[in-house]
Amino acid sequence: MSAHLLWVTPLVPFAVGLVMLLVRSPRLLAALDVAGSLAVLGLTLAVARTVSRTGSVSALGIFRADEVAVVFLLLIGLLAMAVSVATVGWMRQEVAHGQIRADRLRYYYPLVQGFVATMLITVLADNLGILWIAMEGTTITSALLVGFHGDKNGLEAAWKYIIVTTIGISFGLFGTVLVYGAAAHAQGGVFRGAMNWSSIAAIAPRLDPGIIRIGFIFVMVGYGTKAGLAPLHMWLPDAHSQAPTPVSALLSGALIKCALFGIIRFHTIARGACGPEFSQGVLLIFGLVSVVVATPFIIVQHDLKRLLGYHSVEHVGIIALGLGFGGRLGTYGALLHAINHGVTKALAFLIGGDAMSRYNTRDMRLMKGFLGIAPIAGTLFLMGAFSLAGTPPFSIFISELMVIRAGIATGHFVAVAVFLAMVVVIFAGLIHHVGQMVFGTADSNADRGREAPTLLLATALLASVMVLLGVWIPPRVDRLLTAATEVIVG
Amino acid sequence: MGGTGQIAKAVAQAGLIVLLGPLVTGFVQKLKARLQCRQGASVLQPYRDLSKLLRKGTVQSDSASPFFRAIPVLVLAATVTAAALLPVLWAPAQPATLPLGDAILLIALLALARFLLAIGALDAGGAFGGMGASREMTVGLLVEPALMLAVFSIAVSVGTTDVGMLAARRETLTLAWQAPDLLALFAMLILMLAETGRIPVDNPDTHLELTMLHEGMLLEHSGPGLACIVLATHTKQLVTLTLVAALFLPLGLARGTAPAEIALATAAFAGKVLVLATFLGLVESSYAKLRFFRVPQFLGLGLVCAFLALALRIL
Amino acid sequence: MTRLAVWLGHLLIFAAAVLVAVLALGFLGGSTPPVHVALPPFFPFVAMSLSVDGLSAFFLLVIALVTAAAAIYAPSYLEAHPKGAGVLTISLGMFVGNMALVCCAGDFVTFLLAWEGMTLASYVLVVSDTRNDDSTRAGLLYLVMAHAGTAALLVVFLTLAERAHGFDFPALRAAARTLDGSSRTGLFMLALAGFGVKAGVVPLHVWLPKAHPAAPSYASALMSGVMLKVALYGIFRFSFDLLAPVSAPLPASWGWTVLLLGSASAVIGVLLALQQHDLKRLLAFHSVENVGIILIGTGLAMLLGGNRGPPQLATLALAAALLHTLNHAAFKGLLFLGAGSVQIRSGVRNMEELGGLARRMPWTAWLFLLGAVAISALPPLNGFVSEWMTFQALLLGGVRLGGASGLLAGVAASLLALTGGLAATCFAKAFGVTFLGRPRSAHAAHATESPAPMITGMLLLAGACVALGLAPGWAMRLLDRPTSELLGGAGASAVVTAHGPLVLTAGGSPDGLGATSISVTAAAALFALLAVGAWALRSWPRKAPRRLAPTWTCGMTPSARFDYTATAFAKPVRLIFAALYRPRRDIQKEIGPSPYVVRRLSYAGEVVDLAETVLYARVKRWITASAHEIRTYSTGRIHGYIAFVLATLVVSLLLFARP
Amino acid sequence: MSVELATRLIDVLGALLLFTMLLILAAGQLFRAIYAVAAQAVFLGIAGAVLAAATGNVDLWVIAGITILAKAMLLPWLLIRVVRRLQIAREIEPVIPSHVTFTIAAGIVVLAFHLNASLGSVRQAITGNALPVGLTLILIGVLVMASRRKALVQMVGLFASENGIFFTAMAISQGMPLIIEIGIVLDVVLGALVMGILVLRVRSSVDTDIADLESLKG
Repeated sequence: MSAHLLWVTPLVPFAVGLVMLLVRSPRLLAALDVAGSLAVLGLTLAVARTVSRTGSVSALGIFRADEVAVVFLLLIGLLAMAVSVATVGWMRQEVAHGQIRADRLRYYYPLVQGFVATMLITVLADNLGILWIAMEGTTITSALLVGFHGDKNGLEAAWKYIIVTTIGISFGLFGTVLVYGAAAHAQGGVFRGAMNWSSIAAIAPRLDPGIIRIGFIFVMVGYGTKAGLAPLHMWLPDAHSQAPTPVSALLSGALIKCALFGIIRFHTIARGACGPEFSQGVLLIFGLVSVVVATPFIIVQHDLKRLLGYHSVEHVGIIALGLGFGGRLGTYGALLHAINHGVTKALAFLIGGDAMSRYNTRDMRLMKGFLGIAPIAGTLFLMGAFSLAGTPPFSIFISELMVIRAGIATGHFVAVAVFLAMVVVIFAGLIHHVGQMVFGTADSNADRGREAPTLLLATALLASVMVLLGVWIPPRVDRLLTAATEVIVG
Repeated sequence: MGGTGQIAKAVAQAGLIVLLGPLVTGFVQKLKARLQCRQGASVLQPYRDLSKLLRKGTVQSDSASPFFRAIPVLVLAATVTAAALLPVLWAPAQPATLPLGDAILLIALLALARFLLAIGALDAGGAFGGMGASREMTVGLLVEPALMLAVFSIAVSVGTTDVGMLAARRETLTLAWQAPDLLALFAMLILMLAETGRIPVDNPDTHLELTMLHEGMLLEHSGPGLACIVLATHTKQLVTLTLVAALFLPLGLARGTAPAEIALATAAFAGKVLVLATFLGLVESSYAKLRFFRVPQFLGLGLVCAFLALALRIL
Repeated sequence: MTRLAVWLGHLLIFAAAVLVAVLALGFLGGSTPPVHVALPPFFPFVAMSLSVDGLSAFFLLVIALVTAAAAIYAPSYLEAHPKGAGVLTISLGMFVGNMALVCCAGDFVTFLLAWEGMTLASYVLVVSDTRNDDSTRAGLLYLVMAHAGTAALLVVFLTLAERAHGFDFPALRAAARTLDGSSRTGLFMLALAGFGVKAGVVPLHVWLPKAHPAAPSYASALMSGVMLKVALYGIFRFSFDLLAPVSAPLPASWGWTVLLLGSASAVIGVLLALQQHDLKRLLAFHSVENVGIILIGTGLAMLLGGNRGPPQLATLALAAALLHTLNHAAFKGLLFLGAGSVQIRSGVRNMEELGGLARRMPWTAWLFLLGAVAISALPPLNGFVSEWMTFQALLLGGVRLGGASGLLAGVAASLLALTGGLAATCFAKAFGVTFLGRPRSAHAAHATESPAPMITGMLLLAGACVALGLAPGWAMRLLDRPTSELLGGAGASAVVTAHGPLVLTAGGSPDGLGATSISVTAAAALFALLAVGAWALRSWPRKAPRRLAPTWTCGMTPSARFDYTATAFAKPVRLIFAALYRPRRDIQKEIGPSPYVVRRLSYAGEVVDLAETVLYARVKRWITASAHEIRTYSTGRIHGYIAFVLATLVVSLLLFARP
Repeated sequence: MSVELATRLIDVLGALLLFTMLLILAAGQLFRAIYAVAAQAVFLGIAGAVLAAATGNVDLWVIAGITILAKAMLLPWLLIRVVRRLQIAREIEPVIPSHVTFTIAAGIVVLAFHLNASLGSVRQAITGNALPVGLTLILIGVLVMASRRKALVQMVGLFASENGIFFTAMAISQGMPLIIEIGIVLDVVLGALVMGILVLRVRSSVDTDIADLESLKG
């Protein structure tokens, strides 16, 4: 039974999406959406429980759930749920403001469900080919969502997104092919499941290091493009800023992490084949570059969603840094940071979207006194901003602390120094922008309507997770992360 | 020697300074008059002025706060307390059992008096009080550090800032004068002029509003209040002279209470004060008052000398 | 409803403060061993704990003192300033609690979390007036600099933690033992920078005069009076305890740095304070000065400690620093509360618009005057005592050290003397212009005395100022444990009040000859007697009448326009130190038909904080400019995007493909 | 068919693929590029067939068939339809001058073979020069996308570089599992569809080429 969960989990949103195609009424669509994502969350929790009981599970020879997968699975489930709850209120607002025609909702919701489903497959796939197919699937579904508004900018963003990430993905495929070839060669011929990560990782030490190097570089660049590592990130602020807000939340919170998941899988193989230095070195460079490149764009950014997009680039960089510093601590920190950033960034995007539709602008200089017109959301947003900036008692501080500690432990003092400097500058920029937006007095034409309860519910949930992980890491989570670290570091 | 004895001596010396303060002023005025080929008033004139002021009634500014009346009293008290810290006739043989204070406290007390005076000047409102206060405080903030440094440069050589001990110790050292002492003395003489509010820093005789420093602050005081402040001024002048004397000419200080000793000490004290007062008079009648914004340069010289003295001592 | 909650909250804080004060006093008085409490594990990799020793207890006392006063004062202050009273109450509690936690932390994670919590809570207090852009900007600057400081601390802690394989202070101490000299000094400098930001050490002080005034006055009192001290606690903890070498004096470079920074902060702080018209800003700058004074003592203790000089000299210096810490908390708290009353009752903070308040708010006025005398280091109040000790330590230490270090001590002494004079001038101006003369605006003319609770809060601190000034022996006993913990040897009271509780003694003079002793108590008594006598003389029964008359203004009818303004009062100093102030003035003159008939004359002038203009403004400009520059490289063309991907691939293939 | 023969044939086909790639790179006209990429797909299919014959792997026959169907017929047809719908000028304007492009391409070829040379025994796992050729195809395909203005040319480049991947994938130990191949092809087709939709929508809403939009920056 428990093994079947693995293919049921992605099947549910697919089914829901298909059903939605037949539905007209917006209310019913919303209800289905929430129900579907609740089911997903439940299923992911079930999978997590199974894995925590019986270790890794696999099904149909192509699906497999180990602790690493569970970490990302839980993140996706949580975000899908929160986002779909928030969507209810948001969608009402959008339709009211005429941003979205009501009759197009029946394309929107199924696409989101499909998007979620593909992401689930990505993290549940054992077969690297399936992993790749699902990843490309996320690109296709989300590209349609990015361009959903159908205005010029939206289409431009969608085009850039699909083209650049498809190139990246094709690199990823090539890398996969090479690794597969190496594995097949090492075992002397093809065999069932030769493309499964579990079997390849098992024989990693026997793989030919030369070809694995090339393969890993291709995967790194390829999936790195999808993950938004600099300098492959340029599509990211465009896409994340143009997508409908809930989708931006999913893109930034979950999709990026899926790409990282892909990288992590190959990272493990590369560790086995060519020793830790190689892949860690690559990850370190990419991480550092991302943090450094993101900084200037953050401090001079005025478009709220672009700001958050560039900020995602920085945080992906931090995760890569954590993996690059390596060691149990660094990896643990990276995984924790993936969760923290996902939760916090989704929170920021959801409230940011609310603010944007309240002021009817994306320019933070024009949004003044958000705290005044939406006290609760404003407070949550401020908390989110502080968390993103890495101040305690919020979760991101803890994971950044671990990453830095790992860096110092492994003697990467220069990297740590650069990183800290950038963090301080980014802190300045971020808090400056957010302060501009939150404090002060709102001008008259801002929408002072009461805050949508569903939005508050969803964001409050995320905020509570954010704060909880900031002051206390529950033993279950700790066990999970430790086990995942073991899987990665081996 | 018991603590009570010391206190008694201290009070006695303070009383002596308070009593002789006006006389010194009188002497300087007389000297100036002579140098200007005038007859001049008697040396006792200051006493007469004081008694007259004490008998007069009071005219107080209607915009002043109740605190205004207390100021002259506090100023006088602070100055006299400072006087009590000086060795006039006696130099203590060993550390006191109930010590009163040292040079730092002395300077601080003088600063307190100046601070209160400035407050009082601002209290009445009106431009002259403010101007006087501002300028007096500015001079003060330049004089104070220099004064302290000069004292320190002496103190470090003997390891105490207690003026009495300093005097006694230096007397026993039979004035082993070195370069630092000369520098310090030079600084001290400059500062003395400023601290006693005399030309070239200030002019005690003028009452032309724009040139007043110290006098400007007294404009609104009258009658007994003014008397207290004037007395305080006299006292402060003599305190400054005595401090210089104690630091640089610690001669003939009495140890015990034998009449002969005391007589000798008194004579020595009179001699020292006479010398310094004459210096004041001579400078005052041979120099012109500096523009206020030239004063900092003048005092800066003192500051530099004092600092050099200290530096040389330490190195 | 909210009102009740606010009152209850503050009462709670007050009770807690009193409790902590009592416990701390008991601890400092007694000889109980340090307390160590393990906290439940919150995070993997970490075990958290609290531990209280003499130093912690002393700083807890400092915190408790001001907190108690602020807690009495705050509620009625908030009634006049109703916005977000609830939030303010909560954040006040968080703020104070976190400060206490920092002083009690037994490991670096607890320390860091409390440290950042303190920052955030105070930030909330600073930006509590969310409508005000200035306070928002001040809050931003504050946060950014605090964050940078924390980053520095983080590196120090983590580097130690790596060697220690643990986070609790004993482990870190043990790890620090194994450091070599250069890296030890490097870590110390980092820590000094990290704490220096919070302590407002020049040139890291720029945020302080902006942020402190922005908070509600009682919060400013806590920030200026206490939060800076928490940073100093960090410096003490690191220099004398955590990073100290096992059996050698602290490196001379540490003492030098601290002494120099202290002197610079003292002079520059007071010089800048002198030119402020905003009462609270002025007080904030004075905090920079006083931190400087404390650091002078600390640096000297570093130089003298560890048998470089006689032990009692080091103890004297450290005792001076610690005592001044307590004193400054008392009088700066008092002054800020006074300024708060002025602000809340009159509605303005700019002295130029005040004046004549002494007759309308007598209590506030006299208490403020007391604080002014204390902060100007004038006898017989507490400011003088600690500054006297500092002077003695500098003097005797200078002789004992000789050479360059001695000279440095001499320089510090002269700068300290200068600071005293400047401070007196500054407060003559502050008090005179604010409370005396005639009211210069309707605000001042209609101000009324503040309610009893606020006065009570001030009275508490005023009492502390007097007591600490007149009964030094009692204060010294509080310093026994900290001093002997940090320096070993006899405690402060054994050195400073060797000749009885009422006598201050500076021992350890070079040739062992008799030390200097003074008794502020006796001097004060004499002063009081003389004052009584003089008063008798002044108000001798005489027939001559006493009458009121307008102030003399050359015959014109006096008005507030005749009063000396703060700007005018500070002008001589502005001219003397023009090189530092870079003063700017522009005078607009409207002349009538003839050039000799001036219709209107308007004067505007300002002085700059060199650190701000030279350092920070440039850095900020540079960063923003380069950011804009870089931004121009991202043309939105997709071909560029693709090219970047291709280039990245090729480059990383070239870089990494071959082992 | 013997393995050596297959290897030689694969090398020949690789050369042909490279040649078509260069044709695409040099193409001055949209249709030429499209036909070239179609031809490339045909060669790819033939390569699949050769390998199938050499190894007797049934899956490879299927894969070859699918390749020819999808990549040599469906996608070009799609592209041509879009071009007709758009009614745009058929010239291909370069973003960077073509001689620069060619130099870069040459560099890429060198790099690919150099990397291949650096590999060890694992080279036997891949038939003939499939690896360097595939690498070259991929990179030059991306180069086309980066250096040509029209959106459709970018799609062509994308397909070309994917052909490279397929070529290598087939040559590696007789192809990947069938379902994977099918899934991949499916994705490629879907992706192409979405791109086509986007291009058309932009054309219909704002009358310009989607690849020329550059309002989002910084």
